Amino acid sequence: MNLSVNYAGVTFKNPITVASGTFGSGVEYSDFVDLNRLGAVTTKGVADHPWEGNPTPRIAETYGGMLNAVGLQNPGIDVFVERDIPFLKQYDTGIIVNVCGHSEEEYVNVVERLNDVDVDMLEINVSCPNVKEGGIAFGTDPKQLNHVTKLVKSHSNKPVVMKLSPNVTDIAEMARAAEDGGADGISLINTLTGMKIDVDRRKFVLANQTGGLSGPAIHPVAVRMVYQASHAVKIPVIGMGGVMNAYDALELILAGATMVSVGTANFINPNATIDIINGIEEYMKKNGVDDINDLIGAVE
Amino acid sequence: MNLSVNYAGVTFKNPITVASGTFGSGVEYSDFVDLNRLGAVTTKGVADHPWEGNPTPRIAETYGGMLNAVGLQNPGIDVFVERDIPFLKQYDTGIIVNVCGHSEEEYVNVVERLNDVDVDMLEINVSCPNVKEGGIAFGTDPKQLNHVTKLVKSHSNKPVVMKLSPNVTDIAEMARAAEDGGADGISLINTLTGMKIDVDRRKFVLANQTGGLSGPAIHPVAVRMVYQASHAVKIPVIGMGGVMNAYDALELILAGATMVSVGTANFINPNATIDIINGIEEYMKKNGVDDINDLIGAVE
Amino acid sequence: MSKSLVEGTIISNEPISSDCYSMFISAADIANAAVPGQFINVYINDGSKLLPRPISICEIVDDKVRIVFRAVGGGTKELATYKAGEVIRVMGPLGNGYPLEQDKSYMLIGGGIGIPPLLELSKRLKGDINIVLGYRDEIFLADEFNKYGKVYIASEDGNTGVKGNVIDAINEYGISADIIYSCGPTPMLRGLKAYGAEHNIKTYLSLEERMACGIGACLGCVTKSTDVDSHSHVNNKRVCKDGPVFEASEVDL
Amino acid sequence: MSKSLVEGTIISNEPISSDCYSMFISAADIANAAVPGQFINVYINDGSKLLPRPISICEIVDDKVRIVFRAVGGGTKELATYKAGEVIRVMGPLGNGYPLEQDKSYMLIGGGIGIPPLLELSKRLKGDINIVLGYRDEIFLADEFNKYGKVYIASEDGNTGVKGNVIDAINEYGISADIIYSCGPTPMLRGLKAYGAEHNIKTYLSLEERMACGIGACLGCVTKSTDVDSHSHVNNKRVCKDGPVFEASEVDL
Ligand SMILES: Cc1cc2nc3c(=O)[nH]c(=O)nc-3n(C[C@H](O)[C@H](O)[C@H](O)COP(=O)(O)OP(=O)(O)OC[C@H]3O[C@@H](n4cnc5c(N)ncnc54)[C@H](O)[C@@H]3O)c2cc1C
Ligand SMILES: Cc1cc2nc3c(=O)[nH]c(=O)nc-3n(C[C@H](O)[C@H](O)[C@H](O)COP(=O)(O)OP(=O)(O)OC[C@H]3O[C@@H](n4cnc5c(N)ncnc54)[C@H](O)[C@@H]3O)c2cc1C
Ligand SMILES: Cc1cc2nc3c(=O)[nH]c(=O)nc-3n(C[C@H](O)[C@H](O)[C@H](O)COP(=O)(O)O)c2cc1C
Ligand SMILES: Cc1cc2nc3c(=O)[nH]c(=O)nc-3n(C[C@H](O)[C@H](O)[C@H](O)COP(=O)(O)O)c2cc1C
Ligand code: FES
Ligand code: FES
Repeated sequence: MNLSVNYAGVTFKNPITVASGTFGSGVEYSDFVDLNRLGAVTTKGVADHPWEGNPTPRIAETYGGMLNAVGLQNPGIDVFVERDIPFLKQYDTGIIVNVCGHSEEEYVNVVERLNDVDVDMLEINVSCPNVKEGGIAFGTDPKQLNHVTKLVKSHSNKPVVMKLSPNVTDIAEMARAAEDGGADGISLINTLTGMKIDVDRRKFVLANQTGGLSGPAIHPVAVRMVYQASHAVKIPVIGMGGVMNAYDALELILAGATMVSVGTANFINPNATIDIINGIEEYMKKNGVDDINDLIGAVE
Repeated sequence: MNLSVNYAGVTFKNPITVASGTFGSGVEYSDFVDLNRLGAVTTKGVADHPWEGNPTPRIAETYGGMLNAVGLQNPGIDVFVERDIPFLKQYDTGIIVNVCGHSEEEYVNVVERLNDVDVDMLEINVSCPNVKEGGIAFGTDPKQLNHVTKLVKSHSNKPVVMKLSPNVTDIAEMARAAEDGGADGISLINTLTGMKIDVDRRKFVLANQTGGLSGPAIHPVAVRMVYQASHAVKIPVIGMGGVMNAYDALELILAGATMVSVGTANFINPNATIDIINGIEEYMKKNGVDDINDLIGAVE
Repeated sequence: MSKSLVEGTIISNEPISSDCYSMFISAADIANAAVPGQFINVYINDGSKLLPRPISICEIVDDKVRIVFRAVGGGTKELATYKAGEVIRVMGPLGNGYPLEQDKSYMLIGGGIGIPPLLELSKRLKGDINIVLGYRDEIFLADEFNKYGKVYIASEDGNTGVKGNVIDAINEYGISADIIYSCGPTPMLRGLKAYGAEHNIKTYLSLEERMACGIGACLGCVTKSTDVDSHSHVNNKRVCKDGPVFEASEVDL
Repeated sequence: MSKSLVEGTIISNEPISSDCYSMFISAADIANAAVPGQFINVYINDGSKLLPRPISICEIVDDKVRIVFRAVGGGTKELATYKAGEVIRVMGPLGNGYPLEQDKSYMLIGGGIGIPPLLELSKRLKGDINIVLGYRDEIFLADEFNKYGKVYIASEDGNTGVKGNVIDAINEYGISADIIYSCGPTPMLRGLKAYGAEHNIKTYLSLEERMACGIGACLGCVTKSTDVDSHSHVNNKRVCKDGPVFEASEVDL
């Protein structure tokens, strides 16, 4: 039975990775999860210098989901390369580095810095809804997305995955803009922009007012967008959004995803990734599927 | 204590109405709900001729939400005017007629037919995601929205509320497009487009493949969009999306909605509307709020 | 106003096969108003599952309704764990139920989890009652039908009764009747519709469809009707309100 | 690997005030590893509430952990309904806990629902233990502290002890100590930070923040730190991992 997938020329032992920002660089979750079992670890978004992120509260629970407005707090690329990469290198797992920036220049600084670092792939976050200075514009305007894709590609020697925002009218158009810009893959969905109000205090629950909605509540939107995006382009797709169990992950694979990221589920069950990998194996056994690749996009 | 609101020149006894399509024309729910207590009944979308709607399955449950692909089945405006309006006229409640169409001409036919009918307001559904022939385009392109708004306004003698789709990059732009077109109000959100796949059968759960996501799962998106839209325009807003209880309704009011529609909640609790009206009254009592209008947009 | 939404106390909840459960719920308003073939909407306590589960009324005993359900998905599996004394929200009775045409000869034909609603029906009919029950493998509820009519069994694995489906049993035993009342999977109902038409037997089918409201408001649960329906004005009938029982000729399966 | 995620059996769950509950959970792995001031993540069974609720460990008794919680919102209200014998998922022990500096004089200062974690702490300290408990109105848990130290009470309504807050009680009774261990609402902690600085008393504060992961991965729960933090490389510390207990001078409340 084969679970390994080839994504943009890189072989991962199985299609399951974690969603950026929900797993740090894996250190904390290594108490619960054998990182060797993961197809890859996708790390928290990293910028060219340390970011403070947003004021607190940064987290709010919603019905079947949650809002976060962490605001891409990160220690900067230097610390990341010196501390987090060596940690991950101890394990037999893929490494996908999620990159964020306030400006095109900042993206370029990070990806150039990573050219000499032994990681498998880059995931470019052009869709974080919590960064006011930029990010979101790259993620919602096809022209800007196309441009930043070209730029990143021209400065990087790694496969580049563009991470798309779901807060757009036409996800297929965004997928094509990334593909035309030379992206080696796309990943989606990032969080849907949401808001929560404390009715008793008549105040916003999050200091940032808006936050990104994640968790099982958004899963049907993720399935739809993965389906639409993967049918719009030839490059492979990493699907994510509300994956809680093997069934949810398989939905995204059947919709067209080659790999699947598990995000919010880690908070609810720190073993979620392992349970999902085991569940996919069981499903394949039960249904006589020898190769996971036979399931990619196999919905009728 | 005042619960009545003035919306686009019409006075409603309280801000609570039902979301189009979830309550029929009220006949079925009148077994459970005293329709006299509702601010208004918003009726199921009606077209200029009967529509068959989509094949079944039309309904799928999702985590904290549901997908529907009813496809705007309706008996056509003639039956509606002869059967459903007289039924509603027996009650002391407002009547908001939701209108759908495949083309501009069809919208015009319906609103003209309603010029002689004694209803309070029209809500124009330009955002149904299930009608392939049109609808959705009016709802996701600001120019088309502006145009259809002007057209409907020029053929109607009633206050016209444009119902916006959440499946757009910039809801504020859509709200402004409706306002510029002369809309008397806007309502939002319609459903988010989603998809569900039956992993065991490797088939789409809905015959229509995609469906509209509603229910508490989408509430944080509704709050955000109501906030953004109501801050972008001067015309009043009807807020909806995942309202399950008085607290959820008050969130939308604090975000900027003058009225609130209750949709999917009716399926889970047929008394939802009444419970919500009672709950708002309790909240006002407890917090010494004399006039519901003091809460509209009152989040800080 | 015959429909009610009530908090029903579970009186008992017992397995009657490897995956089927029999539950008695105390719900006087529903029990008093219900007729055979109607169903109730059962709300699952877990908040992630919003929509009610439509389950046929299997029996009405005093102020209790009995349901028999198969634990197939998340909702029914959760329902299977509920214990006597726990409270669940139920709404009903919903739908039309079987028209009771008395003093005739009948075939009550049930397939799998379509069997339960026939039990209350078999108690209410007066006449010559033939009960044909089709199973995949495991038999449940069959013995309870014995006192109300003559029971014939078909099983796909052939371990009990005729090997095959209900039509195989009808043929094998040469059963005939004035009226067919049936409930079961769509292929079976399609077969019975053809069988009834061929043999000129009035045939009632109880259908299933995905539902949201359960009371006719959302138009989620329609089935194709042969003629333009007087309510919808298109060729759609609502399974939850106009059905779940239809005369076979009314619907286009 | 000292943290575990376990299915804990509820041994008891009793109200100890109009809205506070005391729950014992059998969870040996957590009980064996825990120190005072740490917390556990309690998962709510209802699927609509996804995030775990962080609740301080109030006591560790053999293989059981005790929590005392106030039913304030949906999650804790549901928790209040769980009965002995039911099973809940809990993860822990989480966070750093109070550094135990022995053979000193202490003030253990708790405000409202910040009081519970001080109970296990009061059992573990050796030295002169002064316990200052601040309440709004209803008193709970206070009697259980008596055997571990001298208890002083402040209540906002003045019905018990000093009318006012914990600082009013400290002043009123002229309490002093080498070390302050505290837990409670932010305004109280801010007051204690100032008080400690003014009187040159080493002050430990246990903070609260909205959390998602509870183990330091998501960066949801940070608090402003005085200096650049060695992990985050910005002026943020994670309450769930670097805390919840901080030396007052470390954080900028
Ligand atoms: C009128 C009517 C009467 C029924 N009577 C019985 C009965 O007596 N005993 C019994 O065991 N089952 C009966 N069913 C089927 C029963 O409703 C489904 O098995 C049940 O809803 C499955 O829920 P789940 O959460 O376990 O499955 P899931 O697949 O997790 O359910 C997901 C969603 O799909 C819906 N759904 C899934 N299967 C069906 C189905 N077959 N029909 C309608 N909706 C479905 C659920 O209600 C839910 O909204 C009846 C259905 C109808 C329409
Ligand atoms: C380290 C730590 C220790 C705690 N110890 C205790 C204790 O021993 N006893 C006790 O009663 N309470 C304690 N709390 C507070 C407790 O976590 C909240 O009261 C609880 O999460 C409220 O959940 P809810 O569902 O009832 O409220 P809701 O308001 O419905 O919760 C919604 C969301 O907000 C979060 N939230 C709400 N209030 C708080 C809060 N004050 N702090 C952190 N998150 C919050 C919830 O966890 C949930 O994610 C502690 C909090 C922290 C951070
Ligand atoms: C707390 C939190 C932090 C996140 N941080 C990042 C990030 O740094 N970079 C990024 O591209 N996405 C980030 N995301 C988005 C997730 O990677 C993912 O796209 C989204 O949460 C949907 O998946 P889920 O529903 O499985 O969580 C974050 C999400 C959460 C909940
Ligand atoms: C079954 C169903 C049918 C609907 N039909 C219509 C419709 O005819 N016209 C319309 O404008 N919106 C329709 N909607 C959208 C709702 O009016 C509402 O905008 C949406 O469901 C969000 O609100 P809710 O989460 O409270 O249901 C329908 C929604 C559902 C669930
Ligand atoms: S389920 Fe709503 S009309 Fe039948
Ligand atoms: S809650 Fe995730 S870092 Fe603290």
